[in-house]
Amino acid sequence: MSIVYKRPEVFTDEYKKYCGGCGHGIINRLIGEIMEEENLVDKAVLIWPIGCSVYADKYFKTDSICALHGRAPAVGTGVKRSCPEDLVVVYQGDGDMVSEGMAEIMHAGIRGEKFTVVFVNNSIYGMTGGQMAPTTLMDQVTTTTPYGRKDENTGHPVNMAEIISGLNGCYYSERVTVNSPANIRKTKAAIKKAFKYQMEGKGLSFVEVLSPCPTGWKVKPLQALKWIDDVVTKQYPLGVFKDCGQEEK
Amino acid sequence: MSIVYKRPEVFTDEYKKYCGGCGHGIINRLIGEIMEEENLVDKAVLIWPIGCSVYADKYFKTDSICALHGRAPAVGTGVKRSCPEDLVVVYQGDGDMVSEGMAEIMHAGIRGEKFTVVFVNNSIYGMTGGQMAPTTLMDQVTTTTPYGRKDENTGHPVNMAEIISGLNGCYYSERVTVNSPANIRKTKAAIKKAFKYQMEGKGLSFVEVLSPCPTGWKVKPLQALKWIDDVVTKQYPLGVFKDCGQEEK
Amino acid sequence: MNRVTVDREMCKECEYCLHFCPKGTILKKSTTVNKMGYYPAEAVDMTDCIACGICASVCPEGAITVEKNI
Amino acid sequence: MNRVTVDREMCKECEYCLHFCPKGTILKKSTTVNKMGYYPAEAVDMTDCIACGICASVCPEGAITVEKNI
Amino acid sequence: MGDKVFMQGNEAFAEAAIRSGCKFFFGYPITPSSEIPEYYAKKAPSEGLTFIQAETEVSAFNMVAGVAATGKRGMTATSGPGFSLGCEAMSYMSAAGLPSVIVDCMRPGPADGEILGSQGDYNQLTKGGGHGDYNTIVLAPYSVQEYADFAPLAFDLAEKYRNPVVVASDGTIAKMMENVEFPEKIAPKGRSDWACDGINGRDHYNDITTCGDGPEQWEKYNLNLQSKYTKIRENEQRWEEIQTDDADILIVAFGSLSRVCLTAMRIARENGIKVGIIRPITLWPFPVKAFEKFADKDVKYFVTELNAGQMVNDVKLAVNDNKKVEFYGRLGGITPTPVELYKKLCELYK
Amino acid sequence: MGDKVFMQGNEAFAEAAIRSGCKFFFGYPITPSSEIPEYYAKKAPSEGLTFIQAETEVSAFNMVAGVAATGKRGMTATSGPGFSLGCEAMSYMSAAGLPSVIVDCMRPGPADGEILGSQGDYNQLTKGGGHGDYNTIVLAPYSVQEYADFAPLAFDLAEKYRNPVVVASDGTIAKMMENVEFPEKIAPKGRSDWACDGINGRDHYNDITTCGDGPEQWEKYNLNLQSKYTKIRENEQRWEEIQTDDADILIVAFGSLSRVCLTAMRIARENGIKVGIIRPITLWPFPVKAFEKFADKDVKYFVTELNAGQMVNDVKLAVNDNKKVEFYGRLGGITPTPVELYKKLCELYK
Amino acid sequence: MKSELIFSGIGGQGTILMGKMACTAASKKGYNVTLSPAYGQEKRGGRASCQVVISEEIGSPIISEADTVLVMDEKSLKDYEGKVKSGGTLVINSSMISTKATRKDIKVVEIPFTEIATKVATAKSANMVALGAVVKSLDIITLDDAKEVLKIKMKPALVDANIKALEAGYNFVK
Amino acid sequence: MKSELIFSGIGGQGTILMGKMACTAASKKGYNVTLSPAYGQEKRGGRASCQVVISEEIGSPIISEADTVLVMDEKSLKDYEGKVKSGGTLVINSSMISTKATRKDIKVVEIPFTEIATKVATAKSANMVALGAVVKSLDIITLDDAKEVLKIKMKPALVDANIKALEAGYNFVK
Ligand SMILES: Cc1ncc(C[n+]2csc(CCOP(=O)(O)OP(=O)(O)O)c2C)c(N)n1
Ligand SMILES: Cc1ncc(C[n+]2csc(CCOP(=O)(O)OP(=O)(O)O)c2C)c(N)n1
Ligand code: SF4
Ligand code: SF4
Ligand code: SF4
Ligand code: SF4
Repeated sequence: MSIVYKRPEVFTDEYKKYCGGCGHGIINRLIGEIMEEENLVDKAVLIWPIGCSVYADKYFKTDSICALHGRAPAVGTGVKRSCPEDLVVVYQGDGDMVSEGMAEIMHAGIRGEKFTVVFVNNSIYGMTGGQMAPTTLMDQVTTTTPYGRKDENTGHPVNMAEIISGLNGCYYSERVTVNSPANIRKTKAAIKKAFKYQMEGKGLSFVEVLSPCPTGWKVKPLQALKWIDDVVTKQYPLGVFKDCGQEEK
Repeated sequence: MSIVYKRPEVFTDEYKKYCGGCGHGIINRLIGEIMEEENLVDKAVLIWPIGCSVYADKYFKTDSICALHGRAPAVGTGVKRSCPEDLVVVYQGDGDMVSEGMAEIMHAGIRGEKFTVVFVNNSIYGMTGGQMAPTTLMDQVTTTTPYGRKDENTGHPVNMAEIISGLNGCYYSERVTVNSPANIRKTKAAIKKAFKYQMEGKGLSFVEVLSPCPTGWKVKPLQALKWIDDVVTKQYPLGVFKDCGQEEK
Repeated sequence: MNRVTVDREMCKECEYCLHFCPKGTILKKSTTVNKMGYYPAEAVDMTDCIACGICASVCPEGAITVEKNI
Repeated sequence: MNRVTVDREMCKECEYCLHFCPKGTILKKSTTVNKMGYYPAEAVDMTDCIACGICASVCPEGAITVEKNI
Repeated sequence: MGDKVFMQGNEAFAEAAIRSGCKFFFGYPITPSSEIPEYYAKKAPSEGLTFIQAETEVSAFNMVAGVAATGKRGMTATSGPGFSLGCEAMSYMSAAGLPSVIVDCMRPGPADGEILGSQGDYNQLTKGGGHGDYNTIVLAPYSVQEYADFAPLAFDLAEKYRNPVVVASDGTIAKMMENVEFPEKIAPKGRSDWACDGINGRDHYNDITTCGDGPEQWEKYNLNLQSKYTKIRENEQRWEEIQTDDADILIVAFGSLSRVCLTAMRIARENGIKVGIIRPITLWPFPVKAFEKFADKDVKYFVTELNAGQMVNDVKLAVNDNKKVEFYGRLGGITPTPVELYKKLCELYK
Repeated sequence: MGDKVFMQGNEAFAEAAIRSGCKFFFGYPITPSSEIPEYYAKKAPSEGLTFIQAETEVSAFNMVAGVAATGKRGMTATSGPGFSLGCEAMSYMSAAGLPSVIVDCMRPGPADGEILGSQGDYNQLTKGGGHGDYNTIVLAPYSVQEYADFAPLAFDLAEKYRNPVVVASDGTIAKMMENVEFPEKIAPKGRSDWACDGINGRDHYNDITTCGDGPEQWEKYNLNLQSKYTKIRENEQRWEEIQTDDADILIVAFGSLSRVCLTAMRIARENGIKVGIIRPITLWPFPVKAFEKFADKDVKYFVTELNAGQMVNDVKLAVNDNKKVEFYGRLGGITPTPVELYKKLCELYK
Repeated sequence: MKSELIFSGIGGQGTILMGKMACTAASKKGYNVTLSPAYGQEKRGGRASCQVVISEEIGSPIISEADTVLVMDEKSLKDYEGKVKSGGTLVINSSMISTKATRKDIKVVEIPFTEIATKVATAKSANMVALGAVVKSLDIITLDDAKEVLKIKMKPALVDANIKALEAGYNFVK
Repeated sequence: MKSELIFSGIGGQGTILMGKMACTAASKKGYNVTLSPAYGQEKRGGRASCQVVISEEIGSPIISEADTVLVMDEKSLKDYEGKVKSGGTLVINSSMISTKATRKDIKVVEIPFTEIATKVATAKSANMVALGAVVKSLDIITLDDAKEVLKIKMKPALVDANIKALEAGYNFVK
């Protein structure tokens, strides 16, 4: 007998507060799997944002810090500078990063902080009930864009993986998604690579994950996965925007 | 007899607190000249930042608001949304914009606020006595980089005109300097164009001006002008990064 | 024989496992709710299961265990 | 004749006008300080002045007035 | 006044604000305040409103400052964490004399904490979250109707004194649904002579700055602010007295909790204890006048708050005898029941 | 202790902080605090320090939170406008029990105001600039020596109680130069059992969070915080009494202004007026104990501050009789002279 | 006259909607009504409850003891059984709650909302069955009042089925 | 013994440096010394002054009335003439100040610092001329004390010229 898949040991028994079908669950799981596979549990400090993933500290048997809304990169800077040998994971939502925390993430990129950012882009504010994020798609309906996002008040969606890749301090930037088994595999590979770069002492490693928020989008989970293919990836192309590890070869 | 040059009427008699040779003086003067030439004095609301230009409200006979450090684009958003017919000028230093106000300027760009930003990049904090700015050049000595700016703690200089030009809401972005009569002429033309676009109701118009800060750089004014040519423009190339008005033609 | 086990109380009825299972006969939705009010997925027929692990790999809850050759 | 006038109390001794004046004989630094302790520029010899206005265009203080054909 | 509508506190406030001519809303979502921006977003096209979701609360407060600087009515709404981020701007708007309105839907802190009702921001709102000597008028509604009534009042006071006004509701008042009546829409007022909306024909230019020009100038500037605060303290103390005439015990409570006290008072009176209520309506200026007429009477004060004891110090200062004042608080988002308060009261005064 | 060095307040503080093992500084320049980051920048290579100029104060405070969360000593320094931006983080660090040190070099607000000495942030620092019920220990030095001494003390207190500690200097103390003696460098301490520095062999994992899990849990969490504050109130009140024994008038003043009071007191005594001084050293916890032994004596209190009257309320609460307390304040960055204070004193008590 | 009600369950079960309908019915009759909702931090599957106070004068939105408490899930029963006034009514959704109430001084009504709803309409109408059962325990609101409100608040297409559910709940209680 | 001094001028004139040197000299002799600087918001051309208190016990850094006041520019004279203690000394930089002092109850010393400095050294040493003049008015610090400090604080190459300036200032005052 062999076990093909078993819930990672690094998870606690805590019931997860995510909605059914939420991408956070998948991404959390991948992080757990990688930490376990790569023997990083002992070295990890996970930094969680304010957003739907704020309770994730309760899901992992690792050191965890919940940062204030938008400030995870600042807290991560403090942690990583203090413990340069640790695996510091700065986990952020799109409201958290692109709106409240724009200054923090830009400057983490500018300084080239040597931690990994896992950026969960679900193009909406999940936790607070479905308001617009800067990443919300044009014409997307949210509680603060009830007639769809329009140029006039809110401008256009912001492509963070591209912007961050343009900063000198960024070592690696890739956009992935978790809407199919194959894409989930690629997401895992991307996060794994980011962790590897971090443990090698490279600059900022940044993984943007397009993630379904069925509740915020007001659709069934499977429809959410499809919407990622049909609409979300059109604004946010998947791919590697920078990989200094690759270039070095 | 004809008058070739006379101090614009729009200036008050207030003694300017700028140091001798400071670029702010030149840029302030150009703004005054343009407002007068284009008949915009009556329509202008100038928004000043915290920085060496904070007292500029006293130099102009126009409506002026001094914003908090970094927040001029937010205040500008309030003003321009309230008075869309006015000429709203958001004047910022590099510490003000690129450090304290990174979120504000990025989002003004993202939303495409219809005001003009005059960004005075002197690669240092003038008012507070010469600390590093995110725009400080590599190896530049400041009071907080006493051994020169190094990659490790501070990363690389940030090229705002380029970054802003990459945002959808930006209509016009150009970088100029004021270190020679010819360059001063070009700066005036750039700001004039920005004002024109604004009065036409276009999106964000952004003019980055490389500006001498002899005091912060600890050199004589004339050396400061030369340093702009020799060093500063190497990091910050002059030129137009976006001009939707041009493209439209 | 292979075995897929779904933790009934963890499942939140997203149907990802059902949808992505290449076979389609193995997992089904339960007809009764769990404590949180969801109709959880359950493995009903292991005959065709190839233990590919896809169901587990898409499950946001980590609710699924897949064993091969038990 | 043209005329360049420097407002003595406004000038802060940056020397931009002196430096960029295409003629070089018109402006000089004063030998006495103004109220703020600067040695201001002053127009000493208008003979060669072509009233190009360059001195005024570079002055951060707006301290210079240039008049043509007075 | 029109018909009564059964409405949520936040939505009623937003509707009332729109009717009172507030055409600009800048805000960042946060529970329990988000229905206010959402209401503005929904009504924007039909009412000709400007609604902008700001990138941060820091920006939202400064955008409001910008609108206020032009003399127009603008506001933001947030909760504790956001208000903390806005503290610098509160200090700024106060110094600059900008008539803005800020809603703080209090939730239990510190930090992100919980999202239910709380009064833990009392000190922050009344003693200045921000730096320096400044004060903002703080209105604390206790019903959906009063919440809505405070929208026009807040703007009127803000403009009267050229000072920011905070409406301090909480998770309970914000989410509570009650019947409410609205006033008619008011006509927009003209330009303000002091505002920076471009000269546009005005015979002078205006300047809004908060940067001092030497300590003498800045002391004078501050003294002007202080004399404004003195005037506000004289004119704008607001409170409600409920059955205080014959009372042996005066409950002091504000906002959502004062509602609970109403019922607790009735229970006490049914049980023969003479209880009355002083309900501060303005938290700043604190209604010290409310306490004056009891100075010589032998009454006890029972202060209850949804915090660890904040307003109680203002009561002590007003009463000028700590021994007369007892405190009971609940934390974390728990609001005590009327019976709980009644029992506590019995316990303390027996 | 080594030799005396003639040094500026801020630099002396920075040197003392380095000697007390604070290896991390994150900060954003602002007058009159900037010499602290500049000193760290200068010493970074030789002392193995980490100095990062943060993008904003918001970030600086949160970076400090990050270092504190790993159990290491870290700090930031700012002035009023920056502290206001840090208010959310203050609330957060307090809730999270993070032992950080924050220097506030007070300058005259509100808004950007002036850059000289001031005590206008008293309320902000002691009543919580941020939201919710929390408290931070606040130490107010009155000399360069004491400023330097407070660096190790601040870290010790922060770690003892797992609570942020604020060192509240001002434009005067910060820029003032005096002779100062430093203690020897202390050896860095080991890992903290509660800290999040990676498990790295520890037998448990650690979790720092300030998000409530229902009001019951969050009330309990708050009650724990409150009992910590009670303990601090009991143990850590600090003050200095100067010639109080025979005094008819007690001046109450802290920080730079208490220095002026020393000379004013001497002038008064030369003129036959028995004046003493109570100098609060901890602004929070406020030294109420200092006032206890005077409760039955017929002394008057003369409170003077570089603000419009902030600490005076804490004095009134401690004294429990407003009529015994007089206040005199200067604003805008003006510090009164000793003679000015003496005259005021005569005027009030004649 | 005064009536205090608590509706408690999991988000999505319609507890707030029921509260709103009770309020609307009562306020049509001239009462002061106050509904205070409480949500957990989860979006779906989180706690959702509300307290409804119907009275002649303005008073506490927070209830010391409720006349009627409706519990839709296990946790609600645990949290709110103690909240029922002695002599009051506890209505239990037995479709999701297997635990038994322990108090003897109150009237306990167990109803399988989902089963009944499925029978007379669809499972979605379970909350209307519940509302019917609650209304039965009240003096202030009659079944007809509830029907009136339902007609106003619901899409016409849904009215009939939901009225059936309402009646079924009402009639289930003896 | 106690001595209170004020040095005031424009940024760049070395007022703070003079204060520091006075402090160093006095603290070498065991006194408590406190120097409180004050700057305007301008970088160059702004106000720069300092108050120096030399005393046996710790006390106010803020001076009610100074024993000696040095003013380097017009505005300083205006601001600080009133600050001189009756019987104290006001030292005026007559190179930059044409206005006359009005008080009669104090000793007024007018010295053209720049001119003297240019004569004995260079214009840069004007502040040492000033310091010399101030020292003359003090009991606590002697000319030799000042020279000692100058030797420690200055680059060796500059010492001689500045000592000459110091002496010139000292000797100018009668
Ligand atoms: C300073 C501050 N502002 C606002 C909030 C309210 N808030 C909590 S989570 C959140 C947004 C969450 O959206 P996102 O970051 O996209 O994460 P998601 O919930 O979608 O995973 C907001 C605005 C807060 N807690 N603190
Ligand atoms: C919130 C806040 N932080 C810091 C400061 C202090 N401060 C004033 S101006 C300034 C920087 C000025 O530099 P820059 O923006 O580049 O303008 P410059 O003076 O060079 O023109 C700083 C940090 C402040 N006033 N407010
Ligand atoms: S609201 Fe969206 S992001 Fe939040 S838990 Fe639910 S599905 Fe996930
Ligand atoms: S410090 Fe620099 S930027 Fe500021 S006024 Fe002087 S030269 Fe200009
Ligand atoms: S993927 Fe997981 S949560 Fe979703 S239905 Fe399957 S077992 Fe349930
Ligand atoms: S350019 Fe202007 S300020 Fe500079 S030296 Fe000439 S006149 Fe003086």
